[in-house]
Amino acid sequence: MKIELELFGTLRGLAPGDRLHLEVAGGRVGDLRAALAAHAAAHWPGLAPGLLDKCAFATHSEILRDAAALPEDGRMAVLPPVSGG
Amino acid sequence: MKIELELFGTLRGLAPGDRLHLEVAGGRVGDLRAALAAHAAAHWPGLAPGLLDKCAFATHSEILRDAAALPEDGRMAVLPPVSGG
Amino acid sequence: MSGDFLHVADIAHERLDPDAAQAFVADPGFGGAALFLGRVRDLNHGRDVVGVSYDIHRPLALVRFAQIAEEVERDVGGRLKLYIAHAHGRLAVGDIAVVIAAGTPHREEAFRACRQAIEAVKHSAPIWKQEHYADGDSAWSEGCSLCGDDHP
Amino acid sequence: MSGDFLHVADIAHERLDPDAAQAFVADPGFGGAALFLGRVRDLNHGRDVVGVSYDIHRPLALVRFAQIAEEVERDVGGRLKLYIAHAHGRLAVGDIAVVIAAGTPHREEAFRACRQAIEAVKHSAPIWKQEHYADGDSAWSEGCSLCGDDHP
Repeated sequence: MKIELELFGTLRGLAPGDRLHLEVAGGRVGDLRAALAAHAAAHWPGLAPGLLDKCAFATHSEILRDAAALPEDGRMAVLPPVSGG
Repeated sequence: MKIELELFGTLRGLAPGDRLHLEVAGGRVGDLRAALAAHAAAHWPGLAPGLLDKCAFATHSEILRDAAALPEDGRMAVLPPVSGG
Repeated sequence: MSGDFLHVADIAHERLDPDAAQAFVADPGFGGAALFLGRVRDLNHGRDVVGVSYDIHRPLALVRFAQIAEEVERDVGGRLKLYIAHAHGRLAVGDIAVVIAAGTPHREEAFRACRQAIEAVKHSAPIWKQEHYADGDSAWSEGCSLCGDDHP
Repeated sequence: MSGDFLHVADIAHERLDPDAAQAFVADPGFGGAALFLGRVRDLNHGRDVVGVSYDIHRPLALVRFAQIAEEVERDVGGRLKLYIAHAHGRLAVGDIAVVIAAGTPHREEAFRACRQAIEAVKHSAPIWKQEHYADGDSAWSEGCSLCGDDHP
Protein backbone atom coordinates (compact mmCIF):
# COMPACT_ATOMS: atom_id res chain seq x y z
CA MET A 1 0.00 0.00 0.00
CA LYS A 2 1.04 3.65 -0.43
CA ILE A 3 2.30 5.40 2.67
CA GLU A 4 2.99 9.11 3.10
CA LEU A 5 5.71 9.21 5.76
CA GLU A 6 6.40 12.46 7.63
CA LEU A 7 10.03 12.98 8.67
CA PHE A 8 11.14 14.54 11.96
CA GLY A 9 14.32 15.55 13.71
CA THR A 10 17.52 14.39 12.06
CA LEU A 11 15.52 12.95 9.14
CA ARG A 12 14.12 16.37 8.18
CA GLY A 13 15.38 17.60 4.85
CA LEU A 14 15.87 14.11 3.43
CA ALA A 15 12.72 14.40 1.28
CA PRO A 16 10.92 17.38 -0.30
CA GLY A 17 8.48 18.91 2.20
CA ASP A 18 9.79 16.42 4.77
CA ARG A 19 7.38 13.83 3.37
CA LEU A 20 8.43 10.58 1.81
CA HIS A 21 6.05 8.58 -0.39
CA LEU A 22 6.72 4.87 -0.12
CA GLU A 23 5.13 1.83 -1.73
CA VAL A 24 4.99 -0.78 1.04
CA ALA A 25 4.77 -4.49 0.28
CA GLY A 26 2.45 -5.60 3.11
CA GLY A 27 0.06 -4.04 5.57
CA ARG A 28 2.09 -4.02 8.79
CA VAL A 29 4.26 -1.34 10.36
CA GLY A 30 7.17 -3.77 10.10
CA ASP A 31 6.68 -3.74 6.31
CA LEU A 32 6.91 0.05 6.35
CA ARG A 33 10.12 -0.22 8.37
CA ALA A 34 11.57 -2.56 5.74
CA ALA A 35 10.51 -0.26 2.89
CA LEU A 36 12.10 2.71 4.63
CA ALA A 37 15.30 0.76 5.20
CA ALA A 38 15.46 -0.11 1.50
CA HIS A 39 14.85 3.52 0.57
CA ALA A 40 17.52 4.69 2.95
CA ALA A 41 20.06 2.18 1.63
CA ALA A 42 19.45 3.47 -1.90
CA HIS A 43 19.14 7.22 -1.27
CA TRP A 44 20.50 8.26 2.11
CA PRO A 45 24.16 7.19 2.19
CA GLY A 46 24.98 9.66 4.95
CA LEU A 47 22.47 8.30 7.45
CA ALA A 48 23.94 7.24 10.78
CA PRO A 49 24.25 3.43 10.89
CA GLY A 50 21.60 1.79 13.05
CA LEU A 51 19.48 4.92 13.29
CA LEU A 52 16.44 3.44 11.60
CA ASP A 53 16.41 0.52 14.05
CA LYS A 54 15.94 3.07 16.82
CA CYS A 55 13.13 4.92 15.05
CA ALA A 56 9.48 4.44 15.97
CA PHE A 57 6.47 4.83 13.69
CA ALA A 58 3.31 6.68 14.61
CA THR A 59 -0.01 8.02 13.45
CA HIS A 60 -1.10 11.46 14.66
CA SER A 61 -2.45 9.87 17.84
CA GLU A 62 -0.27 6.88 18.72
CA ILE A 63 2.96 4.99 18.24
CA LEU A 64 2.42 1.69 16.43
CA ARG A 65 4.61 -1.38 16.96
CA ASP A 66 5.93 -3.39 14.00
CA ALA A 67 3.16 -5.99 14.29
CA ALA A 68 0.39 -3.39 14.07
CA ALA A 69 -1.60 -2.79 10.91
CA LEU A 70 -0.84 0.32 8.88
CA PRO A 71 -3.68 2.88 9.05
CA GLU A 72 -6.17 3.03 6.19
CA ASP A 73 -5.40 6.66 5.42
CA GLY A 74 -1.76 5.74 4.77
CA ARG A 75 -0.40 8.65 6.84
CA MET A 76 2.44 7.84 9.17
CA ALA A 77 5.37 9.57 10.82
CA VAL A 78 8.84 8.23 11.55
CA LEU A 79 10.20 9.27 14.93
CA PRO A 80 13.96 9.23 15.55
CA PRO A 81 15.17 9.04 19.15
CA VAL A 82 13.73 12.05 21.00
CA SER A 83 15.59 14.84 22.76
CA GLY A 84 13.08 17.34 24.16
CA GLY A 85 13.35 19.47 27.25
CA MET B 1 23.68 39.15 85.12
CA LYS B 2 20.75 41.02 83.58
CA ILE B 3 19.36 39.57 80.35
CA GLU B 4 16.85 41.15 77.97
CA LEU B 5 15.11 38.19 76.40
CA GLU B 6 13.13 38.69 73.19
CA LEU B 7 10.09 36.41 72.80
CA PHE B 8 8.98 34.81 69.51
CA GLY B 9 6.16 32.66 68.19
CA THR B 10 3.89 31.19 70.81
CA LEU B 11 5.73 33.13 73.55
CA ARG B 12 4.82 36.49 72.03
CA GLY B 13 2.48 38.50 74.19
CA LEU B 14 3.71 36.98 77.44
CA ALA B 15 5.71 40.13 78.31
CA PRO B 16 5.24 43.82 77.48
CA GLY B 17 6.85 44.58 74.11
CA ASP B 18 7.66 40.88 73.80
CA ARG B 19 10.76 41.47 75.93
CA LEU B 20 11.38 39.86 79.27
CA HIS B 21 13.98 41.24 81.67
CA LEU B 22 15.52 38.49 83.78
CA GLU B 23 18.15 38.47 86.50
CA VAL B 24 20.23 35.36 85.79
CA ALA B 25 22.29 33.69 88.52
CA GLY B 26 25.32 32.62 86.47
CA GLY B 27 26.91 33.41 83.12
CA ARG B 28 25.86 30.45 81.00
CA VAL B 29 22.94 29.96 78.65
CA GLY B 30 21.85 27.08 80.87
CA ASP B 31 21.52 29.58 83.71
CA LEU B 32 19.26 31.70 81.53
CA ARG B 33 17.18 28.61 80.74
CA ALA B 34 16.76 27.96 84.48
CA ALA B 35 15.82 31.59 85.15
CA LEU B 36 13.23 31.50 82.37
CA ALA B 37 11.80 28.25 83.71
CA ALA B 38 11.43 29.81 87.15
CA HIS B 39 9.76 32.87 85.67
CA ALA B 40 7.39 30.71 83.64
CA ALA B 41 6.46 28.60 86.65
CA ALA B 42 5.57 31.77 88.58
CA HIS B 43 3.88 33.82 85.84
CA TRP B 44 2.85 31.71 82.84
CA PRO B 45 0.50 29.03 84.14
CA GLY B 46 -0.99 28.45 80.68
CA LEU B 47 2.30 27.55 79.01
CA ALA B 48 2.32 24.16 77.30
CA PRO B 49 4.18 21.64 79.50
CA GLY B 50 7.64 20.82 78.23
CA LEU B 51 7.70 23.72 75.77
CA LEU B 52 10.68 25.47 77.36
CA ASP B 53 12.76 22.30 77.12
CA LYS B 54 12.30 22.48 73.37
CA CYS B 55 13.24 26.15 73.12
CA ALA B 56 16.64 27.29 71.92
CA PHE B 57 18.44 30.50 72.87
CA ALA B 58 20.18 32.79 70.43
CA THR B 59 21.93 36.08 69.88
CA HIS B 60 21.19 38.02 66.70
CA SER B 61 23.75 35.93 64.86
CA GLU B 62 23.80 32.43 66.35
CA ILE B 63 22.10 29.84 68.48
CA LEU B 64 23.98 29.21 71.74
CA ARG B 65 23.96 25.87 73.55
CA ASP B 66 23.42 25.67 77.32
CA ALA B 67 27.16 25.45 78.05
CA ALA B 68 27.95 28.64 76.13
CA ALA B 69 28.62 31.93 77.87
CA LEU B 70 25.91 34.58 77.80
CA PRO B 71 26.85 37.56 75.62
CA GLU B 72 28.23 40.68 77.26
CA ASP B 73 25.49 42.90 75.89
CA GLY B 74 22.90 40.74 77.67
CA ARG B 75 20.60 40.56 74.63
CA MET B 76 19.18 37.15 73.85
CA ALA B 77 16.17 35.63 72.13
CA VAL B 78 14.23 32.52 73.06
CA LEU B 79 13.20 30.41 70.06
CA PRO B 80 10.29 27.99 70.36
CA PRO B 81 10.12 25.09 67.88
CA VAL B 82 10.00 26.59 64.38
CA SER B 83 7.31 26.22 61.72
CA GLY B 84 8.26 28.26 58.67
CA GLY B 85 7.46 27.60 55.03
CA MET C 1 -10.87 20.50 40.74
CA SER C 2 -7.73 18.84 39.42
CA GLY C 3 -6.68 19.83 35.94
CA ASP C 4 -4.00 19.93 33.31
CA PHE C 5 -2.67 22.57 30.95
CA LEU C 6 -0.84 20.99 28.03
CA HIS C 7 0.69 23.18 25.39
CA VAL C 8 3.16 23.36 22.53
CA ALA C 9 4.15 27.00 22.06
CA ASP C 10 5.14 28.21 18.60
CA ILE C 11 7.82 30.60 19.71
CA ALA C 12 7.52 32.64 16.54
CA HIS C 13 4.26 33.88 18.06
CA GLU C 14 4.49 33.44 21.83
CA ARG C 15 6.89 32.84 24.67
CA LEU C 16 6.69 30.31 27.46
CA ASP C 17 5.31 31.95 30.59
CA PRO C 18 6.39 30.69 34.04
CA ASP C 19 3.94 33.15 35.62
CA ALA C 20 1.02 31.57 33.81
CA ALA C 21 2.29 28.16 34.91
CA GLN C 22 2.42 29.00 38.60
CA ALA C 23 -0.94 30.77 38.44
CA PHE C 24 -2.51 27.75 36.75
CA VAL C 25 -1.39 25.30 39.45
CA ALA C 26 -2.44 27.52 42.38
CA ASP C 27 -5.48 26.45 44.39
CA PRO C 28 -6.84 27.39 47.83
CA GLY C 29 -6.34 23.78 48.91
CA PHE C 30 -2.73 23.56 47.74
CA GLY C 31 0.19 24.33 50.02
CA GLY C 32 2.91 23.76 47.51
CA ALA C 33 3.87 24.16 43.89
CA ALA C 34 7.04 22.89 42.24
CA LEU C 35 8.18 24.30 38.92
CA PHE C 36 10.87 23.34 36.50
CA LEU C 37 12.18 25.69 33.83
CA GLY C 38 14.44 24.30 31.13
CA ARG C 39 16.59 26.88 29.38
CA VAL C 40 19.01 26.83 26.47
CA ARG C 41 22.60 26.56 27.74
CA ASP C 42 25.57 28.24 26.10
CA LEU C 43 27.67 25.09 26.22
CA ASN C 44 26.90 21.43 25.55
CA HIS C 45 29.39 18.57 25.36
CA GLY C 46 32.14 21.16 25.22
CA ARG C 47 30.78 23.07 22.21
CA ASP C 48 29.71 26.73 22.23
CA VAL C 49 25.99 26.83 21.57
CA VAL C 50 24.33 29.96 20.14
CA GLY C 51 20.81 28.60 19.80
CA VAL C 52 18.58 25.56 19.63
CA SER C 53 15.76 24.59 17.28
CA TYR C 54 13.03 22.30 18.56
CA ASP C 55 11.13 20.13 16.11
CA ILE C 56 7.88 18.67 17.46
CA HIS C 57 5.27 16.26 16.19
CA ARG C 58 2.61 18.53 17.60
CA PRO C 59 -0.55 16.35 17.65
CA LEU C 60 1.34 13.34 18.98
CA ALA C 61 3.15 15.50 21.54
CA LEU C 62 -0.15 16.75 22.94
CA VAL C 63 -1.44 13.17 23.13
CA ARG C 64 1.73 12.19 24.95
CA PHE C 65 1.50 15.16 27.34
CA ALA C 66 -2.03 14.04 28.22
CA GLN C 67 -0.80 10.51 28.89
CA ILE C 68 2.02 11.89 31.05
CA ALA C 69 -0.51 13.91 33.03
CA GLU C 70 -2.61 10.78 33.56
CA GLU C 71 0.45 8.81 34.66
CA VAL C 72 1.54 11.53 37.08
CA GLU C 73 -1.96 11.89 38.51
CA ARG C 74 -2.21 8.15 39.02
CA ASP C 75 1.21 7.94 40.70
CA VAL C 76 0.73 11.00 42.91
CA GLY C 77 -2.64 9.64 43.95
CA GLY C 78 -4.21 12.82 45.24
CA ARG C 79 -5.37 16.19 44.02
CA LEU C 80 -3.03 17.69 41.45
CA LYS C 81 -2.87 20.50 38.92
CA LEU C 82 -0.22 19.99 36.27
CA TYR C 83 1.13 22.37 33.63
CA ILE C 84 3.30 21.20 30.73
CA ALA C 85 4.43 23.55 27.96
CA HIS C 86 7.26 23.10 25.44
CA ALA C 87 8.67 25.56 22.93
CA HIS C 88 8.53 24.81 19.20
CA GLY C 89 10.96 26.66 16.95
CA ARG C 90 14.29 28.42 17.33
CA LEU C 91 15.46 29.66 20.73
CA ALA C 92 18.48 31.68 21.78
CA VAL C 93 20.74 30.96 24.77
CA GLY C 94 18.82 31.66 27.98
CA ASP C 95 15.39 31.24 26.40
CA ILE C 96 12.94 28.92 28.12
CA ALA C 97 12.47 25.62 26.29
CA VAL C 98 10.12 23.88 28.69
CA VAL C 99 7.98 24.76 31.70
CA ILE C 100 6.55 22.19 34.08
CA ALA C 101 4.51 23.13 37.14
CA ALA C 102 2.74 20.92 39.66
CA GLY C 103 0.45 22.08 42.44
CA THR C 104 -0.62 19.71 45.23
CA PRO C 105 -1.82 19.93 48.84
CA HIS C 106 1.69 19.12 50.19
CA ARG C 107 5.17 19.80 48.83
CA GLU C 108 6.41 16.20 48.68
CA GLU C 109 3.90 15.33 45.95
CA ALA C 110 4.53 18.59 44.10
CA PHE C 111 8.24 17.82 43.76
CA ARG C 112 7.53 14.22 42.74
CA ALA C 113 4.94 15.21 40.15
CA CYS C 114 7.13 17.91 38.65
CA ARG C 115 10.12 15.62 38.42
CA GLN C 116 8.17 12.73 36.95
CA ALA C 117 6.62 15.01 34.33
CA ILE C 118 9.88 16.57 33.13
CA GLU C 119 11.60 13.19 32.94
CA ALA C 120 8.69 11.80 30.91
CA VAL C 121 8.65 14.80 28.58
CA LYS C 122 12.38 14.50 27.97
CA HIS C 123 12.40 10.76 27.45
CA SER C 124 9.14 10.02 25.69
CA ALA C 125 7.59 13.06 23.98
CA PRO C 126 8.08 13.38 20.19
CA ILE C 127 10.40 16.37 20.38
CA TRP C 128 13.80 16.81 18.76
CA LYS C 129 16.54 19.28 19.59
CA GLN C 130 18.95 20.69 17.01
CA GLU C 131 21.86 22.64 18.45
CA HIS C 132 23.40 25.55 16.56
CA TYR C 133 27.08 26.18 17.32
CA ALA C 134 29.22 29.28 17.31
CA ASP C 135 31.26 27.88 14.40
CA GLY C 136 28.15 27.76 12.17
CA ASP C 137 27.67 24.02 12.43
CA SER C 138 24.44 22.40 13.63
CA ALA C 139 23.65 18.97 15.01
CA TRP C 140 20.59 17.03 16.13
CA SER C 141 21.04 15.75 19.67
CA GLU C 142 21.36 12.08 20.41
CA GLY C 143 18.18 10.97 22.10
CA CYS C 144 15.94 8.30 23.57
CA SER C 145 14.46 5.71 21.24
CA LEU C 146 10.68 5.37 21.40
CA CYS C 147 10.87 1.73 20.22
CA GLY C 148 11.07 0.30 23.73
CA ASP C 149 8.25 -1.86 25.04
CA ASP C 150 7.66 0.58 27.86
CA HIS C 151 6.23 3.17 25.49
CA PRO C 152 2.66 2.43 24.43
CA MET D 1 29.36 33.52 38.99
CA SER D 2 27.39 31.57 41.61
CA GLY D 3 25.31 33.64 43.96
CA ASP D 4 22.56 33.77 46.52
CA PHE D 5 19.57 36.01 47.09
CA LEU D 6 18.37 35.77 50.70
CA HIS D 7 15.41 37.80 51.79
CA VAL D 8 12.74 38.24 54.44
CA ALA D 9 9.84 40.16 52.87
CA ASP D 10 7.70 42.38 55.09
CA ILE D 11 4.42 41.69 53.37
CA ALA D 12 2.92 44.94 54.61
CA HIS D 13 5.19 46.57 52.02
CA GLU D 14 5.98 43.99 49.36
CA ARG D 15 4.91 40.65 47.97
CA LEU D 16 7.03 37.62 47.22
CA ASP D 17 7.86 37.51 43.52
CA PRO D 18 8.37 34.17 41.76
CA ASP D 19 9.33 36.04 38.58
CA ALA D 20 12.20 37.75 40.34
CA ALA D 21 13.26 34.36 41.73
CA GLN D 22 13.43 32.64 38.36
CA ALA D 23 15.16 35.63 36.78
CA PHE D 24 17.76 35.65 39.57
CA VAL D 25 18.72 32.01 39.10
CA ALA D 26 18.94 32.20 35.29
CA ASP D 27 22.39 32.03 33.73
CA PRO D 28 23.68 31.33 30.20
CA GLY D 29 25.44 28.25 31.56
CA PHE D 30 22.40 26.84 33.33
CA GLY D 31 20.05 24.39 31.65
CA GLY D 32 17.65 24.03 34.51
CA ALA D 33 15.93 25.85 37.32
CA ALA D 34 13.72 24.33 39.98
CA LEU D 35 11.35 26.50 42.00
CA PHE D 36 9.21 25.88 45.01
CA LEU D 37 6.34 28.14 46.00
CA GLY D 38 4.72 27.63 49.38
CA ARG D 39 1.22 29.04 49.68
CA VAL D 40 -1.30 29.39 52.50
CA ARG D 41 -3.82 26.53 52.35
CA ASP D 42 -7.49 26.87 53.26
CA LEU D 43 -7.45 23.77 55.42
CA ASN D 44 -4.96 22.38 57.94
CA HIS D 45 -5.47 19.42 60.27
CA GLY D 46 -9.16 19.58 59.38
CA ARG D 47 -9.68 23.21 60.39
CA ASP D 48 -10.79 25.98 58.02
CA VAL D 49 -7.94 28.45 57.75
CA VAL D 50 -8.58 32.07 56.72
CA GLY D 51 -5.04 33.37 57.07
CA VAL D 52 -1.60 32.86 58.53
CA SER D 53 0.78 35.18 60.37
CA TYR D 54 4.50 34.55 60.18
CA ASP D 55 6.75 35.71 62.98
CA ILE D 56 10.46 35.81 62.12
CA HIS D 57 13.66 36.54 64.01
CA ARG D 58 14.86 38.53 61.03
CA PRO D 59 18.63 38.90 61.63
CA LEU D 60 18.99 35.29 62.71
CA ALA D 61 16.84 34.09 59.79
CA LEU D 62 19.13 35.82 57.32
CA VAL D 63 22.16 34.25 59.00
CA ARG D 64 20.48 30.86 58.78
CA PHE D 65 19.51 31.39 55.12
CA ALA D 66 23.17 32.13 54.35
CA GLN D 67 24.21 28.93 56.15
CA ILE D 68 21.60 26.97 54.21
CA ALA D 69 22.94 28.40 50.95
CA GLU D 70 26.46 27.35 51.95
CA GLU D 71 25.27 23.85 52.84
CA VAL D 72 23.37 23.48 49.58
CA GLU D 73 26.32 24.77 47.54
CA ARG D 74 28.65 22.35 49.28
CA ASP D 75 26.30 19.39 48.74
CA VAL D 76 25.46 20.21 45.12
CA GLY D 77 29.16 20.60 44.45
CA GLY D 78 28.95 22.63 41.25
CA ARG D 79 27.82 26.02 40.02
CA LEU D 80 24.59 27.14 41.63
CA LYS D 81 22.42 30.22 42.02
CA LEU D 82 20.03 30.02 44.93
CA TYR D 83 17.10 32.27 45.88
CA ILE D 84 15.41 32.07 49.29
CA ALA D 85 12.66 34.47 50.32
CA HIS D 86 10.12 34.14 53.13
CA ALA D 87 7.13 36.32 53.96
CA HIS D 88 6.93 38.13 57.30
CA GLY D 89 3.48 39.24 58.48
CA ARG D 90 -0.11 38.27 57.80
CA LEU D 91 -1.08 36.38 54.65
CA ALA D 92 -4.45 35.34 53.24
CA VAL D 93 -5.30 31.94 51.76
CA GLY D 94 -3.48 31.51 48.44
CA ASP D 95 -0.78 34.06 49.26
CA ILE D 96 2.82 32.99 48.75
CA ALA D 97 4.65 32.33 52.03
CA VAL D 98 8.00 31.15 50.69
CA VAL D 99 9.84 31.09 47.38
CA ILE D 100 12.88 28.93 46.72
CA ALA D 101 14.64 28.82 43.36
CA ALA D 102 17.77 26.98 42.31
CA GLY D 103 19.57 27.30 38.98
CA THR D 104 22.28 24.84 37.96
CA PRO D 105 23.85 23.51 34.76
CA HIS D 106 21.69 20.34 34.86
CA ARG D 107 18.21 19.64 36.23
CA GLU D 108 19.14 16.89 38.69
CA GLU D 109 21.11 19.32 40.86
CA ALA D 110 18.46 22.02 40.52
CA PHE D 111 15.79 19.75 41.99
CA ARG D 112 18.12 18.55 44.74
CA ALA D 113 19.19 22.07 45.68
CA CYS D 114 15.63 23.38 45.73
CA ARG D 115 14.40 20.49 47.84
CA GLN D 116 17.28 20.69 50.30
CA ALA D 117 16.78 24.43 50.73
CA ILE D 118 13.05 24.31 51.41
CA GLU D 119 13.45 21.45 53.89
CA ALA D 120 16.17 23.36 55.71
CA VAL D 121 14.11 26.57 55.79
CA LYS D 122 11.11 24.71 57.17
CA HIS D 123 13.04 22.76 59.78
CA SER D 124 15.76 25.11 60.93
CA ALA D 125 15.03 28.79 60.21
CA PRO D 126 13.72 30.93 63.11
CA ILE D 127 10.23 31.36 61.67
CA TRP D 128 6.90 30.71 63.39
CA LYS D 129 3.49 30.24 61.85
CA GLN D 130 0.25 31.28 63.52
CA GLU D 131 -2.89 30.02 61.84
CA HIS D 132 -6.12 32.02 61.95
CA TYR D 133 -9.28 29.95 61.70
CA ALA D 134 -12.74 30.65 60.33
CA ASP D 135 -14.20 30.39 63.85
CA GLY D 136 -12.06 33.32 65.04
CA ASP D 137 -9.57 31.16 66.93
CA SER D 138 -5.82 31.28 66.28
CA ALA D 139 -3.01 28.85 67.05
CA TRP D 140 0.75 28.71 66.68
CA SER D 141 1.79 25.61 64.75
CA GLU D 142 3.67 22.79 66.36
CA GLY D 143 7.20 22.88 65.05
CA CYS D 144 10.76 21.64 65.00
CA SER D 145 12.93 22.26 68.04
CA LEU D 146 16.23 24.02 67.36
CA CYS D 147 17.81 22.41 70.43
CA GLY D 148 19.14 19.40 68.56
CA ASP D 149 22.87 18.88 68.25
CA ASP D 150 22.58 19.02 64.47
CA HIS D 151 21.87 22.74 64.55
CA PRO D 152 24.96 24.89 65.08
